[in-house]
Amino acid sequence: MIQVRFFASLREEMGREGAELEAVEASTIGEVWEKVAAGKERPANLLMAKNMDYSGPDTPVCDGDEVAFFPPVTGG
Amino acid sequence: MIQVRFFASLREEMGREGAELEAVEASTIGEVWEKVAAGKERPANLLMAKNMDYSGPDTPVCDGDEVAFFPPVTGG
Amino acid sequence: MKIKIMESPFNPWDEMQRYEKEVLDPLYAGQYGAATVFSGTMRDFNEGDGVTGMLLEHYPGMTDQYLGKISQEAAEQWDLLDTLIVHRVGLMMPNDPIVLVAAWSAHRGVAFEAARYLIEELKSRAPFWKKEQLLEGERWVANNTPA
Amino acid sequence: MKIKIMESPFNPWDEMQRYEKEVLDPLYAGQYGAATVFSGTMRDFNEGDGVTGMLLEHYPGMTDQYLGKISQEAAEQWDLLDTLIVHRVGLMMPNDPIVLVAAWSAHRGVAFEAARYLIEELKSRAPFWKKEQLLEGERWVANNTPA
Repeated sequence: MIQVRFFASLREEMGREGAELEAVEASTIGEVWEKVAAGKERPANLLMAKNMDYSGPDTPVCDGDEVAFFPPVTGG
Repeated sequence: MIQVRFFASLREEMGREGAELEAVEASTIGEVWEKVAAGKERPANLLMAKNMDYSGPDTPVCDGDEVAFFPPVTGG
Repeated sequence: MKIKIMESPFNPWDEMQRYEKEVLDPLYAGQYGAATVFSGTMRDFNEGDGVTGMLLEHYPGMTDQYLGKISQEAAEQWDLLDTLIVHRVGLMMPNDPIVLVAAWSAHRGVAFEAARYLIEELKSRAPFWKKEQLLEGERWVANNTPA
Repeated sequence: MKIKIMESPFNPWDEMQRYEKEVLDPLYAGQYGAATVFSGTMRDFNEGDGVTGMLLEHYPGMTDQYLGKISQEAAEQWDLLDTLIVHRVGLMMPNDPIVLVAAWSAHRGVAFEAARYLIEELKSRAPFWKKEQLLEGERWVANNTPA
């Protein structure tokens, strides 16, 4: 399984905190987005993380990974 | 009268905290130094203040002024 | 090198005092000539609107990891004795402290540069998000302002 | 804008807490998004020698005047809400706080630049002098180190 998480405004737009995918359904982070986004285009400023490290859409994913999508960070 | 003050290492070298001059004895800070320094050459890095404002050797002095001589500052 | 994520209000100066007493002094008393600290506080006004409250969301785990990374990067770039980062999460009120970063060193130039690095990197990389509560409605803060 | 010359030990974080509570909060609660603080502490080692104590001499009157000037210059150069400078004088021990400078602003860049200005100008212009007590004898510090 791949655990997918959404944060902040993206979580609200998606209407859910995350999703689960079978590992065979996606081989990159970009493909994970396509599976879970229900047709929503990937925002230009969307940030992506694999296992809590910033990553890009071409980063490969495999069984057991946690993939997160979120808007620009605004802490501090 | 002109009040003269020495601080820090200069005070120790001079062996006193200051001096008093009659206003007629000196018309600039440089001349004040010559009167009170007992022949000691003015150190290149000596700092001078008139009435608690940094000044130079050519600054005029008059009756009632306070003139101070001191080494480079080392606070903070 | 310490990272603290706080779910309730904190006072930055209490944090500094406690950290120096409990961590710095036993290890480095007489060695840390310089500490530079940045404290960020919630304002009641942003982009022309009054702000009555703020929800600070984060990505638990990734937050700690990135604050640790940033602290580690600072320790590699500068000759530091220690660093401290404290960040609030959850619901907060105007004038509540949001963030504290501190860098201790033997010399002041290094302490200033490292503290500045910590706050700039935190703001651009650590996964926190602010949602402002306005007099009418609420909104997500879209972007951090440049320094 | 406050200047304090302290003849006995002070704790920089107590000073910050008290000043924010008594001065900043009544005037500016919710407005000061950013505070940058520099705290300088006496080290027990300098130029290769152990230092067991230090006498901090100053020029009373001129000290206050120059710390006031420097604070005023910072207020004219940057958009600040307030500044605080605290400086110890007299006989002190290793690990005693020597100096605190703080700048409050709505924005962090300004707070960092102003705090840096305060400490650099203080070190180059305020009439303080340090005499170190060594294991054997004592010596005047000749020059402040560049930042």
